[in-house]
Amino acid sequence: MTDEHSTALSVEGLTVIGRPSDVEIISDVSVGVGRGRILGLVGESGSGKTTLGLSLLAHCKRATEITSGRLVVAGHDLTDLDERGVRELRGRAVAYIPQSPASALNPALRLGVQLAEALHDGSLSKAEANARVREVLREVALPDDNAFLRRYPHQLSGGQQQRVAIAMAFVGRPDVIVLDEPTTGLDVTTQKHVLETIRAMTRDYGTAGVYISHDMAVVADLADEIAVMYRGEIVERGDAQEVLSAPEHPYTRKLLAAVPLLRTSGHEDPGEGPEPLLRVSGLAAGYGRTRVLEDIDVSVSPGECVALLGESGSGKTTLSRSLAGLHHEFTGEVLFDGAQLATSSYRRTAEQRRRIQYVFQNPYEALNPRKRVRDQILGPYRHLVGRPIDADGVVAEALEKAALPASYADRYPEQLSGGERQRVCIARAVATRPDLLICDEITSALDVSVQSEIVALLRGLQDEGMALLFVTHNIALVSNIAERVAILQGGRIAEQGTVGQIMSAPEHEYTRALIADTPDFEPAAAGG
Amino acid sequence: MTSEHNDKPFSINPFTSRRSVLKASAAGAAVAPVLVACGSDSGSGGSGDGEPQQGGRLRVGVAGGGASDTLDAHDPTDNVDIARNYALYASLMRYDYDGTIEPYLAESLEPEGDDGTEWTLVLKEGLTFHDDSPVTADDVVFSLKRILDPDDPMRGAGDMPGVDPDKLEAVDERTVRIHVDEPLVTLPEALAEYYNAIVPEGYDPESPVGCGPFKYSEFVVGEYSLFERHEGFHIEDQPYVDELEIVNFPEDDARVNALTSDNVDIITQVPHSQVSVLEGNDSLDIMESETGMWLPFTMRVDEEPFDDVRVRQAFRLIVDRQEMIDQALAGYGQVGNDMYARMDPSYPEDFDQREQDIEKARELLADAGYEDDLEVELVTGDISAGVVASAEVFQEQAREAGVTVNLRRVNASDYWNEEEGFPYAFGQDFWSARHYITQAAQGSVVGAPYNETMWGENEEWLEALEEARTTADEDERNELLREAQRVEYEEGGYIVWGFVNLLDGHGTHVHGLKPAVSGHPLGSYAFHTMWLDQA
Amino acid sequence: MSRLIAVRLFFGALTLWAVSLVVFAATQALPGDAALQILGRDATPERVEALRQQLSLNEPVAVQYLQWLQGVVQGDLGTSFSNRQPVAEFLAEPVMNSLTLMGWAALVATPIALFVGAFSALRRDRSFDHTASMGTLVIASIPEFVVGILLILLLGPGGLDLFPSVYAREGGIDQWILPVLTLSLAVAPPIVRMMRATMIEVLESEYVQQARLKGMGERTVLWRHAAPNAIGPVAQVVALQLAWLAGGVVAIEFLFNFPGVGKVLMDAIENRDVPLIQASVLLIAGVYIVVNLIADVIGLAANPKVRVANR
Amino acid sequence: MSEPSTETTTGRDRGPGLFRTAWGYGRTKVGVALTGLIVLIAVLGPFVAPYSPTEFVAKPFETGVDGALFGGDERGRDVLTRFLWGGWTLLLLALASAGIGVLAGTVIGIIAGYQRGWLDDVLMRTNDVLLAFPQLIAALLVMSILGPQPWLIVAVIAVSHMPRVARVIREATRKVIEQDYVKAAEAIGLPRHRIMAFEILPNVTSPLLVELGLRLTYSIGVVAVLGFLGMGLQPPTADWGLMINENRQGMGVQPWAVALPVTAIAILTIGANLVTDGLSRASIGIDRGVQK
Repeated sequence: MTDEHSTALSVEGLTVIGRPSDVEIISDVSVGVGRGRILGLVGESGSGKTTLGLSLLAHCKRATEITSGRLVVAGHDLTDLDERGVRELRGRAVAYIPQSPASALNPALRLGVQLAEALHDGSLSKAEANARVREVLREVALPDDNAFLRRYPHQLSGGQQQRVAIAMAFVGRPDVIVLDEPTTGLDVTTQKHVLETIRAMTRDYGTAGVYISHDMAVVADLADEIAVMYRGEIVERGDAQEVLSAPEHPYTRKLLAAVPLLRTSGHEDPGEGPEPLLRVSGLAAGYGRTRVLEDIDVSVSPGECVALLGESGSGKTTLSRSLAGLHHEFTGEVLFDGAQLATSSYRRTAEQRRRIQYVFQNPYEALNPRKRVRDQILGPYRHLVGRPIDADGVVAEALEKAALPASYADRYPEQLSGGERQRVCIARAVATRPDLLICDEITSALDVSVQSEIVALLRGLQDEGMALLFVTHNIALVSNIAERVAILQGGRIAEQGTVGQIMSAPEHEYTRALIADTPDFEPAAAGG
Repeated sequence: MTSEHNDKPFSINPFTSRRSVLKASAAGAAVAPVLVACGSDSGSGGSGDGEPQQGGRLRVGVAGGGASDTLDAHDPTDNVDIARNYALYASLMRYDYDGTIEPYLAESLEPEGDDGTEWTLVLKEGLTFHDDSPVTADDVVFSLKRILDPDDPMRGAGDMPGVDPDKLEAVDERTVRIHVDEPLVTLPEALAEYYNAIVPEGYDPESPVGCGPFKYSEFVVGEYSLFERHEGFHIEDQPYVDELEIVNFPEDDARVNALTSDNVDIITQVPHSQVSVLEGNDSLDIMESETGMWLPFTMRVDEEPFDDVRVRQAFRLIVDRQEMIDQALAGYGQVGNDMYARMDPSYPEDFDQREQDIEKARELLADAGYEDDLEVELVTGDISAGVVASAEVFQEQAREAGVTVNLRRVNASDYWNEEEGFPYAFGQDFWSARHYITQAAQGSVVGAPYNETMWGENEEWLEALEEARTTADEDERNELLREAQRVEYEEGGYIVWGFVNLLDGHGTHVHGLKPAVSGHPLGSYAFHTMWLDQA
Repeated sequence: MSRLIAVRLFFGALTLWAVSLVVFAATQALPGDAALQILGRDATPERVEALRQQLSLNEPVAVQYLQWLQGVVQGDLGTSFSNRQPVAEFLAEPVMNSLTLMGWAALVATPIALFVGAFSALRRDRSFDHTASMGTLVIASIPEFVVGILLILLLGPGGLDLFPSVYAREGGIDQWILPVLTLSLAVAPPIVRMMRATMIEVLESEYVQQARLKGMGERTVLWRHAAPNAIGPVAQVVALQLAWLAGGVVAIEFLFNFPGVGKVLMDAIENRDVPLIQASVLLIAGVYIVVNLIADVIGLAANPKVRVANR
Repeated sequence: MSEPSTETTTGRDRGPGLFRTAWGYGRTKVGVALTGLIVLIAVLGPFVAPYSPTEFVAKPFETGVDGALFGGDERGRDVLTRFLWGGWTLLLLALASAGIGVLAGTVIGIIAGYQRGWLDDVLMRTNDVLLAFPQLIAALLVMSILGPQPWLIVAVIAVSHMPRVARVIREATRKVIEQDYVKAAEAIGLPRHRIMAFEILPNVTSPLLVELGLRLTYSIGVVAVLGFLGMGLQPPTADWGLMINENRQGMGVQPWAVALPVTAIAILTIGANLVTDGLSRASIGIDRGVQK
């Protein structure tokens, strides 16, 4: 192909505003990518990274508009072209891989049609086009037979759908390809394969890639250059290694510091704990005839943090909900402080319910939007502990434990940010002074910078003697917070032990793959 | 749909001469010019008159009709059935426009002796059915037997109590002798009813042959029927038109529309609300017929509070009769004086016209023990146009007298249902014009089919009536009837606030229409007299 | 898929049966003796008794129901009280009239509504869209008989006198205009709104965005990518509106004196003609259920996602 | 230990409520004005009417009468007076039937949506059967059997609303109970009825209000059409629906007696629907706001 480092994409002073408010969504952004290279565009939600990604194809969502800037793709300035000219270039000069292929593939059209039309090259015969489609399918490791081409999107798995999306982008051999968080929702192993495919394709095709992500670790793994976006602007930009090792902008530093690093060594051995607070043995659970969990043995000692690690579908949420009395279809021994727990929370004693509290994954859904923070906290307290003598005191104390000022008591959930909401959820849980806190993926809906704050908060609670059952899919997080870890795979415990053991010397093949596939980077200056 | 079973036209005593009727109606203070006009022989239809012209098709839109349409000569129920009946068939006697009875197919109908138990009927000469066969005494006997069949009695059977079908005797080709078990002075009335028409021996309603002015051509149930001129009709030159089409119009709007858009030449029963529409159209006319049809309130003399005669009297005084006519009939009616049988020679024109007198009514009610706290239920129903309206007007008028009237509206088809409570303590009804004796037999005497006031128990009244029934002398009988009427006028259970005028609409090119008092539209559907301007 | 449809059909049949039970029970509760009603003022005890026998009114209610149901299944809807004609025969013409009326309304309303809806979606937030949205909102608000009366006041004999306001047997084709217009106005707004909403949803969807990002022309985007996904929900609404017509036609027929099932029903209620009430209510409910069922099946068939999501 | 969040901790104002948001739309204001106008007429009408509603002031269908601005109706009663009297019955019946129907539907919807299982099945199947009846036909059937009475009108319309409301509220409930705050309440063993009353109900108020508006609009239509078909309120009550039925005959001669109530009903339903539309737009906006 052409000169390896010639610039395929060059953006100068690009500004996009929203209508009718005229607020700048991205302001004065300049980036450039050479052929065969990948630019990692990192930013948290609301930073404008997706808007930027779409504007690279000269596409604006409704009520947004490019107001200034130059946008040169493979020698064409898209801002100069009319609609038809832009259309000609799309797919062939610049292509797009969406965040969620499930919704980006047309449910009513067969794969063959959707792939072939992406070529839209009049010079190709039907047979040639067909051959090209098959070729690119092989390249992304998908079947290229007719039966596959006749399928509809909903007949594919998530990973396959993403590969189809990648194939669709590459089929026209574009000069530039924009990838918008293409691995969200995929498990680490699939994610790894997809990333490898992307890497290989950009290299083979000499395509310039723009990889948009919130995940610093993934970007560190993949990108040649990194641009950090914050509130619509690029605050830092440079060679990947340089940015990672010597971040200049405070935001970049904060971002890097917040990324949990996979610690594979340096864990203390917690030793034999006291008599376990919660002991689960031989638990099996399911929905109707479907078995989800089998043979689960886990225990949590007072003041201990036990992590339950598993990917989506592993049954970890079913397990945590069974323990909380929210999922009733389970059998097996579940002893809490020596007493068997009933399957339903309603048949447990008030004391049991008080001592086991649950924090939910999504803070946007876990708070009743019609109640003030104060009532969110007092509700369970009144029900489980009784009418408080000093209600304000109870609320203030709970908020303090969650590191929120007492003045938040009068707010409604919609007046809180995501992190604050999660803190209120924690405050609600700890208000009743529980002994065991079950945390179900409580950080996954939050931006990384907020994640780390929540994790710190939990550590503090643990230090005060609270036991934690920390359910997550994030192995890096586990390596940082837990004392012991149980790894769930397909409804069974693949392996369990102390964090030190598992991280440094995993025995089970699955655990090993998990550790190996998790993207990671060496932050020379991170944590500073 | 209103039920039509008691909608029998005005009937007249056989012993009454036509003159006395004329005299009676001319003396009527309330009789309006139209009625006078109907007494004369001038036709009211069309702009000019002149010589009747032959030919053309007369298209008539008749109110009513529906899925129950029939052509059976002896079982018509609905308005349109009646119209078709008048076209297809003919009876032995006939009501004239003014309500007198005239021989029609019969040449004569005479009682033997004084008591009216034996009658001799002679047919006109040269009568023919639509199939050109002659009308004979045997056909008359067949017709009457079909009507009186004890296994399947037709409507008309009720009019001829005591006529023994087995004792009907065809004396010769044109003469029939009729034997009645008990005196039946009302036989000519009965034989003048359209539903007691003469049909040929072996009559089958599927091929409706009669001897009326028109013969059957087409018939679609619920829609229309078409007839052709009967060449052998017994009145010379009549009918004038070649074809007659009768179209069902259950809906008022549609009927008027059909007339204004020249889809039909004539419509019956123009709704009051549409009168101005027709009046504004130069090529259309309205024929208004004063009738003897009455829409009484009925008070049961054996039930509280109406068992107290003072309450009945008070209620009669509550009514503002002119307002009743104005509001309930839009002015198309004549004031009544609590007496029915308006065309009967015995009709008491000299009784004082009762007027609204709220003060007197309050007094009477107070005397009866109801001071400002009388609450009654008036059962009403859409049984005939103006009935519900009059109930509403009465409700309003009663308020002035401190009487609270609650209306209970009953479905028209259930109105005479005993399960609904009929006969009601306070209800309504509608009746066609009949003579006093016949009407009393229908609605007042003990055992009458619609004894809605239970008035018949009144001995003084009953005595006079019974005597009149068997009195052959006309003047003497009328005197007796006036005695009975005086009692009913003072104490009876009816409030007869008025009589209804019928409105028919027609194009100005239609002639030969004359109003009749019968209560049937179009001069009792006298299609044979109508003619069209021939271009 | 076919199993799902079978389940729906089964429930449809079950519902119809339940409706038949309700209708029968309801008409049984009508006050008054049927025989007395038929004979009216002509009733004599003998005639009443004879008729009671004839109508099997002396049988237990359950037996009457079974006899009736058996008849209904065999297409024998009994004999009308008021005209003593077989109900099925009597209803044939009104049913055809009603269906024709509904058919015309659907034929007029659907294409126009689809066009207006789609055009609104393409012109989203522009003046056409605002006008159409306000217009449909206003028309959808007004009860259909009020729309009809307003049309009569405006276009009927009292107003501009363009069209007749009552149906008559010998009237011309122009007497269909007002009823059809009224029904069309009643049917169209929901279709317009659904078409607009669906088109917008589809046009805003990521797969349409993706198609645009692939460089597809607007026409391809619209017809290949957007339209097939909009058909399902819109077809469903169209079918639901047609089902609504089955009931909505009553007031309109009454208003315009149109000789259809609705008019028959009103007359039958007036006459307390039980077999006719039963038959026409069952018929209207039947059409309603069947068309709803069709809407359901269309929904299932058109959308693979619905197919998966619906248990 | 943990430092204060770096997120925007500045106390954001609570977003405007449903009503305030709805009020922001021009159509809501127009709707309130239209509805208000008709409600005013209906409520104050009887007090300012020149005559009694059953008094005779003209000949039937007479126009151009002194002292009767819009002439007389089919009986000769004052059209204006009857118009002024005829609204409150319609409003009252519509309000009562919509209120009761929505209330019952909400209870059923929440119970069915929350309890699931056989109860849900039974309720929803019953719903389906009820839904299989076109609303108007059901009302006509019942009216023809039991005779038209005000309470019956309310009951029939309420019952016919019930399944429709229940269906919507059940869907809304389903969405709410997937939210974790309901699970949170279950986890601490809050009694079911309290969960339904305090956790679910407040969070389905938006669809509830929209439903109420819709059902109210529809109730007005049904009450009016029943009157129009002669199966609603009975004469001599002054009622808009009935007025249309009574005076339709004279429409060509005396259009006011029909035009007035028809216009009032049209304005009322348009107004109510505009308000409902404003509410529903607002509720969609608000729900979106809650989720992010």
